[in-house]
Amino acid sequence: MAVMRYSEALRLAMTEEMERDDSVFICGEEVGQYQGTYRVTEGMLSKFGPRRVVDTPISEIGIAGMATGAAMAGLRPIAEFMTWSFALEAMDALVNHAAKITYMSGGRISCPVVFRGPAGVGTQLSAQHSQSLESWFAHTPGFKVVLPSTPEDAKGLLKTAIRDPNPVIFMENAGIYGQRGEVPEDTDFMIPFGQAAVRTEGSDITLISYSNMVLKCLKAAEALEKDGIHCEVIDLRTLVPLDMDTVVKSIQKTHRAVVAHEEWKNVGFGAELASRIYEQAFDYMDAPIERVGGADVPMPYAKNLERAAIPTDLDIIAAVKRALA
Amino acid sequence: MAVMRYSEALRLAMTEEMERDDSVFICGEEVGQYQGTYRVTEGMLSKFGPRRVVDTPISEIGIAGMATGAAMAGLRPIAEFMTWSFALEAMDALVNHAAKITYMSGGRISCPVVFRGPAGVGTQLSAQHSQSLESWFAHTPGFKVVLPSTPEDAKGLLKTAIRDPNPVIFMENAGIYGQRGEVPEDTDFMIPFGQAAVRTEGSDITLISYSNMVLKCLKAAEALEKDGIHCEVIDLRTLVPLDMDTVVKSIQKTHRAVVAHEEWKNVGFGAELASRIYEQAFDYMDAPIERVGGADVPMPYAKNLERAAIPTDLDIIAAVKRALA
Amino acid sequence: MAKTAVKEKSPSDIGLDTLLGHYKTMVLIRRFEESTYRKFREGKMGGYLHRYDGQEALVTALIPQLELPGDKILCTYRDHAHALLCGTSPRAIMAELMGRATGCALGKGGSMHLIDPDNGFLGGDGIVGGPVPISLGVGWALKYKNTKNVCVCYFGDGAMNQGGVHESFNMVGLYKLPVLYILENNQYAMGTSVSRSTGQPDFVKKAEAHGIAGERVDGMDFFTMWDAAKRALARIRETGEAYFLQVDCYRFVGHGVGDDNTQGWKFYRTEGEVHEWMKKDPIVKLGAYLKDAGVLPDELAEKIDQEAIAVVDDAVAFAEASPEPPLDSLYENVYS
Amino acid sequence: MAKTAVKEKSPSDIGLDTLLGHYKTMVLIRRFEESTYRKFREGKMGGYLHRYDGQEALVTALIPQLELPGDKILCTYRDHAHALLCGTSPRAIMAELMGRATGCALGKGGSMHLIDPDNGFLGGDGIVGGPVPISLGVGWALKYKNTKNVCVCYFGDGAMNQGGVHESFNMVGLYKLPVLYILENNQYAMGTSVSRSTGQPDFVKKAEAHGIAGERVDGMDFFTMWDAAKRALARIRETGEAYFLQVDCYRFVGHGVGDDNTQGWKFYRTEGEVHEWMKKDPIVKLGAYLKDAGVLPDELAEKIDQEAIAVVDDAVAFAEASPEPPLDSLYENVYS
Ligand SMILES: Cc1ncc(C[n+]2csc(CCOP(=O)(O)OP(=O)(O)O)c2C)c(N)n1
Ligand SMILES: Cc1ncc(C[n+]2csc(CCOP(=O)(O)OP(=O)(O)O)c2C)c(N)n1
Ligand SMILES: [Mg+2]
Ligand SMILES: [Mg+2]
Repeated sequence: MAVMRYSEALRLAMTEEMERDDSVFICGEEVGQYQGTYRVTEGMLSKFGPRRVVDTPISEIGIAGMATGAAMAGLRPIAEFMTWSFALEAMDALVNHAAKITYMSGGRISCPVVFRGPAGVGTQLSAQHSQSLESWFAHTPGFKVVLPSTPEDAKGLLKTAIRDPNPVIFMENAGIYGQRGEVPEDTDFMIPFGQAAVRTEGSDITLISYSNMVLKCLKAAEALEKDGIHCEVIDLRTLVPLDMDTVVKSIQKTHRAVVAHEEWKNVGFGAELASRIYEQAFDYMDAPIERVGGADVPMPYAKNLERAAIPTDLDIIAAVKRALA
Repeated sequence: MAVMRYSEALRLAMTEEMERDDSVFICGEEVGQYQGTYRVTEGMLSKFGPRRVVDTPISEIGIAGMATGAAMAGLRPIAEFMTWSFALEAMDALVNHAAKITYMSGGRISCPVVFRGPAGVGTQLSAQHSQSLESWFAHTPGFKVVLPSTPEDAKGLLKTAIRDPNPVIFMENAGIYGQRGEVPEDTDFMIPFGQAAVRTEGSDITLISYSNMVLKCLKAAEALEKDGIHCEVIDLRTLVPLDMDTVVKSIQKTHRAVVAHEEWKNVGFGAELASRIYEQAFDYMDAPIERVGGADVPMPYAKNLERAAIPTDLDIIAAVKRALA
Repeated sequence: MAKTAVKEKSPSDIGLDTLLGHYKTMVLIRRFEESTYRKFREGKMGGYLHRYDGQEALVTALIPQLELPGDKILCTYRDHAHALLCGTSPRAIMAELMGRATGCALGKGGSMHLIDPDNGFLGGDGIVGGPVPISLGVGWALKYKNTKNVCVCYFGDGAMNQGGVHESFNMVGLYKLPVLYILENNQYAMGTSVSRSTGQPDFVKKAEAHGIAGERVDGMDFFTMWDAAKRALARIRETGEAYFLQVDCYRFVGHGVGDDNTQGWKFYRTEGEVHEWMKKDPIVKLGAYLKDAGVLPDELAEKIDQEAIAVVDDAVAFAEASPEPPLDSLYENVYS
Repeated sequence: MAKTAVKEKSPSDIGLDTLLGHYKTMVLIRRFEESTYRKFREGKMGGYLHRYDGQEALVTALIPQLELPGDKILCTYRDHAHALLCGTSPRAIMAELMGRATGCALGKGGSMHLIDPDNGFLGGDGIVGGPVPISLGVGWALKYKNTKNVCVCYFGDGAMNQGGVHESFNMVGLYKLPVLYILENNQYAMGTSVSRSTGQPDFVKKAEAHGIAGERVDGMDFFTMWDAAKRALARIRETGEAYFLQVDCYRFVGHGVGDDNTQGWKFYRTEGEVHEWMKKDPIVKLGAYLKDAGVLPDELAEKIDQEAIAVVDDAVAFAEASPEPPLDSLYENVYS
């Protein structure tokens, strides 16, 4: 185990996989000479050279197409979006090509590609840079959708993503790139998709979340513990595949739930989660599931408005109290 | 009242609004000389000329930008996507521009634009042409999202859309373009957004749906009526704004619900609807809400597989029976 | 005299025998397409159906020059001929068009998504411009793996107006990738003529603007197309850099079965225009050349035609006798 | 001698007085940008901050020639100078940068989304290439309404690699719309130089490929820029057709406050290169000319500078004293 930042864990995962397998390469805007917009790929160009660390023009369709086509031709590309908001430019390449080629070909083509990059809000980047599109991707069959919340998961899940034979949507959170944690150094350390992690056990209510929001749930749980409220915090880690077993087992114990994410609440992933919980554990529910999500507005620039638009641990606490009322 | 097809009702709405207001024009692929891919704009070029009925190259970003920019500069464009699947090309223009400019400008710019075109499945168009993206758009604040199910609604809602000062996502369904119905000839006939229609009253269960799926719900309701099961069928008509009052009132009476749509079930609009029903009427629910939706696979080509992927009235009937079991 | 003509017009490396083979292929394509139309109208197929009638030389004078499966092919939804040329069996193609389990994509893709990776054919694509970003990645992979292979990417004149095409051209130009672009300039994108869809109709300039050299070629003439393809491929294999061919041609039928049926094509082109182009039918032209050269007497021409029809009929019979995909395959192949 | 110089180098229609005014504007822009950087580092602003230092002539030698608000302006996130030139008050701009209720977008837009429709300024845009599709629509509307107005659309060299830009160029070329494109070719897109981002670096060819004529201009020289803009605008008003200016220039600072702070710009350019370009500082150059011409003695230069600083200080004071937007405005303006 070594202690490192979330962003360093990502770099370690990519570095290990690139050392292991020559067919892995990374492409994207400013991933090379500039050392990565968020320094995730720092040093990788000088280590691997321009064949394997490829700076691209500002051409998201091109990037997505390059990665998808290369995957169809047998490589294992990692394409970085500078932020996920810019993936809006490439939706056709992603959704109508990467996600479907395997199905359309009757399984004759595999498309082992990882699309990764930061999502996340909180530094006043305003409306156009604050999209977190995981619900769109989770809605689209053909993708796996992964959102790690810790350095350890960042490494373990990214390695699984790179070795997965399918297109993987890998969303990091810029707000936690600097977060430190223990990370296994084993080069075969991988975390399987579809296994949620129970971050804290508790008996009164289940908080279900992913990415950055898990940390806010843990903070809320800590505060609530002092009031004698025992929260079970579940980190989904992957939205597709989704580990409902862990969720349902917890609900059968707690009978109450809060689902939480930073992205817009309306038609967000929380809605799916709540619906599935009711479908699979209706008789256990003692209170309506509370959803916590981002305000349904384009992200405002002003600090105070932005703060009001992003859900916090306090919003989770309030939701828990409503659910227990 | 006149009896006409759904597609004719759309044409009538556009024609009336273009006659009323010179700032309304239509642009899109094959809307003019070719008379519209689905003949929705048939005859309009010769009536209004190339200034107001504009054939475009196959450039969805250009089309979306043209309409958005023209709206920002004071016109009232109607942009047609040949099918909504091709809107994938234009997501940035739609989501990061049209939907946000009003908010980002602090309300100083209005963007009165209608994006319309067919969605819908069932004629073996296979994976890339079978997207129905309403859940994506409903997720994105700044859009209104409209899906008419009858010729009358097609006219009344499209006229409201054209006069609305905001970007409106107007999704037609190719499967019902030929459907006939009574349509008011009054040139000021409009249907306000945010008012669901109760298509059939019933006391046992509420079926909630929109677009083509409403017709399947009505068919299911008719069949179930023979078994003595009285369904209330609600047509949402607009997903944003959403008329939860009508839904909740019905649920308070029936205590059971099926939500249904053709698009992929996973993270579809049905999840949002179910979640909101629980949030607003938890204590009334006697059984889990049943969701009916498209199979979570890219649309297959083969007729039998396609049929299996698209939800039918029989699926609704089965869902009703489960909910009543 | 015939011999002289061969010397004059035919590249020296195509023997008359081989040429006869290419002629057969073109006849097969034509008969295949005609039959798909009939089968569509009989209700044996669904979705869209886009025929290649008139454009046969674009594939027949190029794909045989490739080294498949090392070289790769991408194309549009107008893809039956490409599949045939790559070596996909007519049976597997016809079965795919009828949505059968024996189709080259197990019935899941249909007409727009024929595919056969074992033969280097990475598929048709239902999205206008769609294959071009993919070609960038395929070209990248070919270079990355240090092969001498080429990716050939076909797309339509309408696709030149797709942004993704320009992004990809630029990156292919920047990275110097071994891609041969074939612009199937059949003059129309559905109902929109080239002059109604572009601010500047010289497509070669559009490629050059991104650093991809190119030229304009008459795609109605087999030899011209063959020579251009040959030079282009040699150049790409030598330099490793992309090349662009604007191939002028014409589709004799409607955009798809839709405007074939309804004669909707009359909205955007005249019968006179169609007939003018039909005079340049590449099959008739090559046939006349072979006849002149003394190797295609009428009886042989007739025989070749009958053989083509027999191949197509066999494919149809095979497809019709094939089972639909099993219902439980609905959820298969979403993931690898 | 000075007079001769004026005749030689200055377009006859700019009197020295007016020229002095433009010089003042450029000084104001520079001082404004410097101050935003300080305020950002003080934590008074968030998000990104993109400065225009070095590129002042691109707005100052063009926007005063427009007929605002009938003419329209669109630009990138590097938009403070554009707003100033359109006549947005420095107070409203600074307040927007600080996210205050008195900002030109009520604090909702921030640095990348300055906007002022009353003055014809339709806004900055955070998306690379984003303004170009919008310019197509604005140009369409200007023509549709039968005005003689022009839409001026600024965008960066990096944006030339966005597909939407090409789709829009083609449509603007096809429909012949009154748009003036200003390619702010400051040599870099973040850390990527032009030569590392394009397969073909002559941007004029990229515009011409879509039927938009254009030329290359030295944007470090006020007069060259003025003349080019003047000719271009006259041409557009006369023909109704778009025109393209590739304006070569340089940003003296980092891409954004991020690489300013960290000296991240050293990853992609040398200090030597920056200093070479700084020698061409358009403000210094115009200042020298005016000094030569006898109208800008040192004391006046100093006074102009002090006045600029005073305007900026006033804007800062105003912004700092302004309230944050009310919390309940969070849900306002989602819809009109
Ligand atoms: C992005 C996108 N927009 C629109 C369509 C609908 N469409 C299918 S084919 C076609 C015309 C394409 O013309 P061209 O590229 O010239 O190819 P051709 O059909 O002539 O071979 C259109 C508009 C589509 N499939 N994809
Ligand atoms: C579509 C998109 N991709 C990436 C970015 C991130 N980004 C912001 S500015 C920039 C560089 C743009 O360079 P250029 O167009 O030359 O303009 P400049 O900043 O030099 O004025 C990048 C990559 C973005 N905002 N939008
Ligand atoms: Mg064509
Ligand atoms: Mg630049």
